[in-house]
Amino acid sequence: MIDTSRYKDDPGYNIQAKLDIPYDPTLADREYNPEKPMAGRLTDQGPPHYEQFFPEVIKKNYGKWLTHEFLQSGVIKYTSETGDLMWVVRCGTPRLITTNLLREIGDISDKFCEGICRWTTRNSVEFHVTDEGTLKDLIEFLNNFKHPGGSYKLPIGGTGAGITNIVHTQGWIHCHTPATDASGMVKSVMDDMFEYWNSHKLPAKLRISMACCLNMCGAVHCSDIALLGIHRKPPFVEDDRITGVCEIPLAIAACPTAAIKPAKVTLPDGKEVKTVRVNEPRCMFCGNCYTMCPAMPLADEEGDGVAILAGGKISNRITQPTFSKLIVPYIPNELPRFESVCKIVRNIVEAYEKGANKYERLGDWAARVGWERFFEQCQLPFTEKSIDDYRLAYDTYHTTTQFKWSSHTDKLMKEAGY
Amino acid sequence: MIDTSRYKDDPGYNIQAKLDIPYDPTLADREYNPEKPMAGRLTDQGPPHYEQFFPEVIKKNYGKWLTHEFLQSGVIKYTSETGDLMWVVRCGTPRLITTNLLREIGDISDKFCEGICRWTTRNSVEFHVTDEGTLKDLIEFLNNFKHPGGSYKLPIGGTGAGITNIVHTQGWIHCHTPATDASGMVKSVMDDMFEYWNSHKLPAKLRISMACCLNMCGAVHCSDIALLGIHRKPPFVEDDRITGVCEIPLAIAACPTAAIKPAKVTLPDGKEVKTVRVNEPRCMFCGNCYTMCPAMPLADEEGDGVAILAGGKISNRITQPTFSKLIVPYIPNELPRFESVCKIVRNIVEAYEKGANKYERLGDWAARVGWERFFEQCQLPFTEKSIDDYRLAYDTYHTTTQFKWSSHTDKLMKEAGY
Amino acid sequence: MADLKKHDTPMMDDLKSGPWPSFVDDLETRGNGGVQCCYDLLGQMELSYVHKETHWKHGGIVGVFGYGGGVIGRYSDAPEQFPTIAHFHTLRINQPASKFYNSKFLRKMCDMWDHRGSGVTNFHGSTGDMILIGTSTDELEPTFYDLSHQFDMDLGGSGSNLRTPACCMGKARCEYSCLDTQAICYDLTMTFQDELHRPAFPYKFKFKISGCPNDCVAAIARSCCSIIGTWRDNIRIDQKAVQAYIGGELKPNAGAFSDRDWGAFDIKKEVIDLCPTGCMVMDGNELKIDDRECVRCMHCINVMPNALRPGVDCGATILNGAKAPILEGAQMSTLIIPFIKMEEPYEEFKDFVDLMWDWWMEEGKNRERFGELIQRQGLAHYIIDILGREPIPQHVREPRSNPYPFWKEEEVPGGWKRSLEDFRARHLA
Amino acid sequence: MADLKKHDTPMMDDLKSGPWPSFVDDLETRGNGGVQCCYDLLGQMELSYVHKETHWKHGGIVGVFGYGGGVIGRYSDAPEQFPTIAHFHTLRINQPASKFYNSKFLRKMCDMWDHRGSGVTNFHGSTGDMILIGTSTDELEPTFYDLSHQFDMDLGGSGSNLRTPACCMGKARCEYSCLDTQAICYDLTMTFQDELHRPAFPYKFKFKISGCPNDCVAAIARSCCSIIGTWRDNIRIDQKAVQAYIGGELKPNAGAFSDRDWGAFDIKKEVIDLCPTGCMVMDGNELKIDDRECVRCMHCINVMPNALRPGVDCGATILNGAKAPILEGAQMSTLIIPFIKMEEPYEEFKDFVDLMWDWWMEEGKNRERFGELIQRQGLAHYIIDILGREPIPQHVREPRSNPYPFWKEEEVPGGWKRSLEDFRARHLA
Ligand code: SRM
Ligand code: SRM
Ligand code: SRM
Ligand code: SRM
Ligand code: SF4
Ligand code: SF4
Ligand code: SF4
Ligand code: SF4
Ligand code: SF4
Ligand code: SF4
Ligand code: SF4
Ligand code: SF4
Repeated sequence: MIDTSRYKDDPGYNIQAKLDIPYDPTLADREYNPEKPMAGRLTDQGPPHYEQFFPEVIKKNYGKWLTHEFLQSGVIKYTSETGDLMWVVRCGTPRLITTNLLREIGDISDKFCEGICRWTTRNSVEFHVTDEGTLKDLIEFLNNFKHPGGSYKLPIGGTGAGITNIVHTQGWIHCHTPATDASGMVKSVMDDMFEYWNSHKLPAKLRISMACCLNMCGAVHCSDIALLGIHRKPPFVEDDRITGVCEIPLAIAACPTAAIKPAKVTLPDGKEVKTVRVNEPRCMFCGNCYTMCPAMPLADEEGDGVAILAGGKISNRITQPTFSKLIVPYIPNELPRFESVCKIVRNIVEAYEKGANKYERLGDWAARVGWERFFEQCQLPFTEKSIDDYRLAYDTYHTTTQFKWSSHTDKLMKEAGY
Repeated sequence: MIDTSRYKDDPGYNIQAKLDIPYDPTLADREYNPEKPMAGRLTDQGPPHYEQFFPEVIKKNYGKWLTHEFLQSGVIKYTSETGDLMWVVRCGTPRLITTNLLREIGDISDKFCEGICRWTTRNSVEFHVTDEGTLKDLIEFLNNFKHPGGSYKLPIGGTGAGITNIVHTQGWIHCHTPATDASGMVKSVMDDMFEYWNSHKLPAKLRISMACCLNMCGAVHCSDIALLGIHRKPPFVEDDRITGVCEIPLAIAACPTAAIKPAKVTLPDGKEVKTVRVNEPRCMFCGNCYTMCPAMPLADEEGDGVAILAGGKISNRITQPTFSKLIVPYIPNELPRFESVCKIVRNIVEAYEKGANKYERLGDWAARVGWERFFEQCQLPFTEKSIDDYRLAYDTYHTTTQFKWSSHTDKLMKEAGY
Repeated sequence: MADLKKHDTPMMDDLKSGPWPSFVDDLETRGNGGVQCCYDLLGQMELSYVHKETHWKHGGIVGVFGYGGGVIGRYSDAPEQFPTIAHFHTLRINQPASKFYNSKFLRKMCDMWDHRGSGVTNFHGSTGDMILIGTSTDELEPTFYDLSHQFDMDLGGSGSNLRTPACCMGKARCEYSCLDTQAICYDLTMTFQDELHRPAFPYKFKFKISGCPNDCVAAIARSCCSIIGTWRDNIRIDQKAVQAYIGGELKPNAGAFSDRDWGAFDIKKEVIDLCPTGCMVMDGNELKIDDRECVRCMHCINVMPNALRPGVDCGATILNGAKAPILEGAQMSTLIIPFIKMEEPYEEFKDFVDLMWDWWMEEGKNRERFGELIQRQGLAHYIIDILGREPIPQHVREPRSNPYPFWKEEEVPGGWKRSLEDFRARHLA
Repeated sequence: MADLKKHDTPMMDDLKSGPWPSFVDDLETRGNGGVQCCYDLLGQMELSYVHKETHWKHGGIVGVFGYGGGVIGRYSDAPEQFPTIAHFHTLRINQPASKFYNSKFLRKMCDMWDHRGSGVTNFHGSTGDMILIGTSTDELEPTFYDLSHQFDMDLGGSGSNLRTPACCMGKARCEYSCLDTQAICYDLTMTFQDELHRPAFPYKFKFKISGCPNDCVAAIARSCCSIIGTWRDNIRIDQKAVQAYIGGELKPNAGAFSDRDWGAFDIKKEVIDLCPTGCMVMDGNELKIDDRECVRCMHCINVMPNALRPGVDCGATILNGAKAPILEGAQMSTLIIPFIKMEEPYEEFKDFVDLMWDWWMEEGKNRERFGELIQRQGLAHYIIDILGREPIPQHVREPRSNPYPFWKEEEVPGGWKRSLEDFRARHLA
């Protein structure tokens, strides 16, 4: 049992009492006075204390768990030192969910799990039960729990040597800088990868992540496979409103390649305004200027699309954490189903499934067989865009005579007439 | 037999005929007229053709060698497809040698080797013989061939899993930028390492290289152990002569850290001159300004000394070529015997001898056991100077939780009271 | 309900099929239930799919009184077509550590959000917050009022402040956890409420806490200050269980490889040979680990959880500086403190936090991430001059290969001032 | 002889003892023989040992008519104490490829150098030249005249020009050599005499040629253009010899480990497990290599030279850009051409050289090394736009991890000019 006496005076610790009182939709309207915002104001209360949401079995066995076992993909059995057992069922979600589904999750929790559920760090939902009968019922329930269109509402899976939920970002559902959509791409890729979601047949965990612009809110930079929205046209500059909406020095400072210079132009109406000009060949489309300045939009139907990076990882298991590497520089936004993205992901996953050793993460496999072999086996063309020319580029130069013959060298040698 | 018919018209191919004619010390004085330098001038003849210096057995077996075998350190037996055998005896030299020794080398070549010898890429001399009797005599001769002070003139060794001749540079014998001496340090270290020179007892080859300033003419940047002369005081600026002897813009451009700025000063005699000023805290003592500008000397008795780098390699064997890494930032110039340098080299070599696997180069050993262990086992203090803060620094940051406990962490934890 | 307007959304509709949960179905079902903004959201998404461009304007600055973060302003750039999402701000709500909830909470939150906003959410945002997507400016204060008064809850971070800390489930469920991840997360969140709500930093700052080096909250990739559990004594070994793995009674890696025939478990091939340091041997029937050589990578423990357990003398490794690519390229966190005890009230750790932040607030440029400051001013400078710690080899993957360290004047005997005359007395120019 | 002046050199004298050949003894013996400059050289060295500073002035520009390199000017800064070395220039003499000599040559060269200079030499300089250390300005032209007329020899490189190419001994003695290293070295040296003697480059440029990936001339570390032998067919295997190694009849690595007891040879441990690609197996008594997976690292061949030999379809791997640390840090050469046949007259290779140099002469800044230009303008740009070659994965250790590639306007449909009006028609500002 965990000792939470130390928290008992924390405001967040007693939220349960509050929760027992039904939501009062008129409270704020009655009590909150915009003229006196500080009246009765509560601030800096922080989040509720986590412990009060734990199932009893967790409270009792906190820090006492002995081991775990996957009964099937998405179903984990935990054993405690105390002899207690707990089963967890993990379900995928699209993360973008409405209160409709949230209420249903509440209902399921009530029905099977003392009312409790949790979300994982990759946006799966987990249900905890303490007996096998309930486990069976829960699984059966979830397997039949579907949307009108036929998709599972809460598909079981996502553990072990398979593909987990795709960490992703807002895309066109909510953000202002995306170069592609997030939710639609995730749906498309996960539909295609579903067989890996609910099975343990890969050589190791494979994490796909997705971010809709280079800000990388999905932090895709250390993922086995990273899907990344990219722009390919420099921002244009709205001379007629830039002074009003931007701090020009901030926009200039935002550019990593110093491509933005201050400028003065005369507008059609004769007014002289301060604005900026972009040295377009120096632009690498990061969008940081737009983040700082609404009058410099980059989004463009033809320019935007998806890049794929691969071979990153986070865990310290066997090998050290590694960055993902740019292997496909651009795929147009094919809507609604992102066919090429799906196809390439599949090629990579299948080549990995076939080629890697047990316990070997995707990037470790690529490093072991060599990137020449990786491109060959994933049937990906190699382009100059994968050759670094940014700050630390030199460290990716190939300063050895060690390389493998591959289709690439075959072709070169054939062309050279050897 | 190699086909050199293709070269027969090359000027350099027939040098033998010239060599038969004794040196004529008055020829140039007679024929060369400084007023008419082009008269009878021969230019762009290039080097003599190599083939004419080959021993007969090499001419015959060029490209036909089958295998080799080390009979002892410094003695290699070569076998050809043709059945021919050849023995090579390798001898150390200090590289800085006079015509006295060169003549003696010629004598030895005449006596034992059809007059022929060669130098290796690391400045050892090699003698080639074709029968075992001569081999025995040669070895005996060399073992007794000594300087008045007792040192060997041509010590046999330098092959296989041992320490070879130290590639080095000019130092105080001839250069203007050294921060230490080369010949004296090499002599001191090789005296101390002599047991490794003429034996095969290390886990792999161990290459020591030496360069007397950051220009690194010895290209020490990929050596198992690199000894490097370094300055530690910024250049001073001789205002009274800089304009005469330097192109100021070149000096400014030479500085990698942009520490040099143009300046104007008034000399004691009232004359205003253009000069430069050094932003001293930005200087990292590379000496490139002095290379461009004689009025900016860096050399200083107290500032100068030796840095040690380790763990580099060149061959592509098993692992890829690697840079040496800075492990000892500074040792004062201890003259004449560089005791601390010798001591540290010995510590490293002995730790390596003890710790490394067969075939494992020093840097591969350090990478395998971890650099924390390397410092511990070589009894070297770790200093902040080994932490990179130059251009590609980030790639040496330790972005993992994987590390070993070592004396360093023991100390920290003890201090923290754990 | 009468004036509900469903847009023609053929591409959205296509995203209903297939097994993976369809956000379209969810939104549409909610729309069908009479929530126009869900229809409008789908309509605008469809338009984005047609134009291949977002239809959200560049964010506006909105928020609640006295806070500098927690709300992301958002306006449609096609408000005439989609009036109910003309304003569509999100609120970031600070999640309970490791994200356990009960149904009471979920339902009351749904009641609130249905009333005050769109009923659309992200469970959860990438940083860890509960995200309520879509409400109008005038609902922001009432929502905050509801949250604070009816839930005792609070907003999470956005802007140049501390972001909502996050952690893995740790000891709640995981036998590997070397840290009380939730307790640390909660304590830091409570201690630094001011930093979380009132932007005083040069840019955003993130804490993440993982209980062990498996790093299930991606701390090393996504946090300016990564707190990762480790141990300094020995891996606990149950030799009988080792034999059970060898004998096949126990499934390797807890069954994580169950859907493929990898052949019988081979402890040599699967554990001993894969250990990155080679510090394990089978000595007869006994598995032996040379713990001094172990780098605590977790592999052997992951493969044989019933047989091996982390030690009991636990603490954290602290790493600094992870961030996304803009501007200088992505960074992972760099090892700074190899081992620190994380015991309440975490004073030693908080002293460190003070040093970290003081430096950054003093020296950091506008929009310079903490990791970028370390790079710009130098890792050694940070460790030694700012933190007052000793540099150790563990701070680097390998020592520098360039010969360009800086020397300070006081380190060099005689300093830097020299007499030109003396020099020239020794050396003719 | 009468006015010979020996200086008091206690520290130099200390460098006579010990087993390693003493340069002091050599110089002193020559001094004793009546050569004052050797005494003076030791005297000045002693003074440097006392002052811990060099006593050579910053180099002066001296040379021979019509050449821009080959001589390094050097003057003592204590000429009154050491008058015979007041001028002490060095000449770099282009060595014969792989540095075989005969005694006739050595003796005549000694005669010449004793007459024209100090009799002090470096056999050899780091670049590969024969270095004659120490003569006065007025002896330079006569020395050059002697060299060219009495030896048919020439100066090597210095300054911003091609430096003297160098190679390993290759097929002269080594069974591993995949290239006729000497022939290539000689041909390049002869072909590029003009570039070697008349500075027309932004900075120095070096060629080095190694016959195989053991790289005994350190090409990958020390040359702007590294030519390293390799093969593209299969490693030749003599299975009987493999058995002889296994059986202990043949010594591993040709006896290179003879002075220590490493135990009996274990082909698995010493060869198969150390192969970086794991592409070897023992299939019964037969050693099998999956040559497509081999990276030609030489290890197995080095260990069992009697059993394994490189293939017969040979050529070179070309790498570019090695250099010492100043300014941006040291570089190793980077793989550019994975395989090129090196057959006389090396036209394909020389076409490549032209492209390389044209670019550098066009774009290189003053004192910018070739490797620095590649870094500054980008490896891909060099490969594709300058060399007109296809980018292949072998060009990188690993693909870039930042998402910052440049796109050219022509690569993007519609180009970069866009209509702001159209954009704002779709998107309200
Ligand atoms: C639930 C969750 C923690 C949480 O607080 O929410 C979790 C739970 C577990 N992780 Fe994890 N990990 C979770 C995110 C992660 C992440 C973070 C991420 O992906 O963003 C990582 C780092 C991934 C990476 O390296 O790129 C992660 C790397 C691991 C590893 C190392 C795997 C590897 O081969 O490198 C293990 C060890 C293992 O799998 O044996 C592990 C092991 C485990 C165990 C076995 C721990 C335990 O004893 O319970 C849990 C079940 C594993 C499983 O699902 O196969 N967990 N785990 C997270 C589930 C996310 C999801 O819904 O998919
Ligand atoms: C004579 C020389 C070539 C020349 O043209 O002059 C030469 C000769 C041989 N080298 Fe070398 N190497 C020579 C410089 C080098 C260099 C260059 C250097 O050190 O500056 C290297 C790269 C060193 C590095 O990686 O840092 C070099 C790395 C090798 C290797 C790879 C060793 C390794 O473990 O990485 C081998 C293979 C071996 O030793 O089995 C090799 C093998 C050989 C063989 C066995 C080749 C043969 O079949 O004859 C020769 C005798 C080896 C020995 O001495 O143990 N040679 N060898 C050079 C002798 C220099 C000296 O006097 O010491
Ligand atoms: C909501 C969220 C994405 C999501 O779908 O989950 C998000 C959304 C935004 N992020 Fe983020 N970031 C979110 C987590 C992240 C993460 C991941 C993390 O925290 O683990 C990262 C990468 C890690 C890091 O901190 O570097 C991240 C890196 C960025 C950046 C780039 C920062 C940088 O230093 O390079 C920006 C740009 C900026 O700050 O101006 C950014 C900016 C933004 C803005 C505010 C857009 C902007 O340019 O101002 C996005 C608002 C979207 C919207 O309309 O709602 N967001 N952002 C995540 C926050 C949810 C939450 O609070 O839980
Ligand atoms: C003689 C020699 C050293 C030796 O003792 O062997 C040498 C001596 C000098 N080198 Fe060097 N370098 C010599 C091989 C090298 C090498 C090694 C190589 O070629 O394999 C390098 C490193 C590889 C490279 O090219 O980067 C080398 C990198 C430098 C540099 C730094 C170049 C750079 O890009 O960073 C300089 C500085 C400069 O060029 O101004 C330099 C400059 C010099 C100068 C001319 C001094 C100067 O600042 O002007 C030295 C004249 C010394 C003297 O008084 O005799 N020397 N120099 C070598 C030439 C002998 C020969 O021709 O055989
Ligand atoms: S990744 Fe970019 S587009 Fe996507 S949510 Fe983050 S800031 Fe917005
Ligand atoms: S997109 Fe990035 S690189 Fe291009 S101008 Fe804007 S800030 Fe600069
Ligand atoms: S390393 Fe420096 S000091 Fe030594 S010879 Fe080369 S340039 Fe001169
Ligand atoms: S020594 Fe180097 S860093 Fe210092 S001022 Fe001179 S050029 Fe600049
Ligand atoms: S990081 Fe470690 S302690 Fe936390 S959930 Fe993952 S495996 Fe368990
Ligand atoms: S935790 Fe990793 S390093 Fe330590 S013994 Fe296990 S496998 Fe080896
Ligand atoms: S580089 Fe290769 S071919 Fe040349 S000498 Fe060395 S081992 Fe022989
Ligand atoms: S040469 Fe190297 S890579 Fe090729 S088979 Fe031999 S050991 Fe393996």
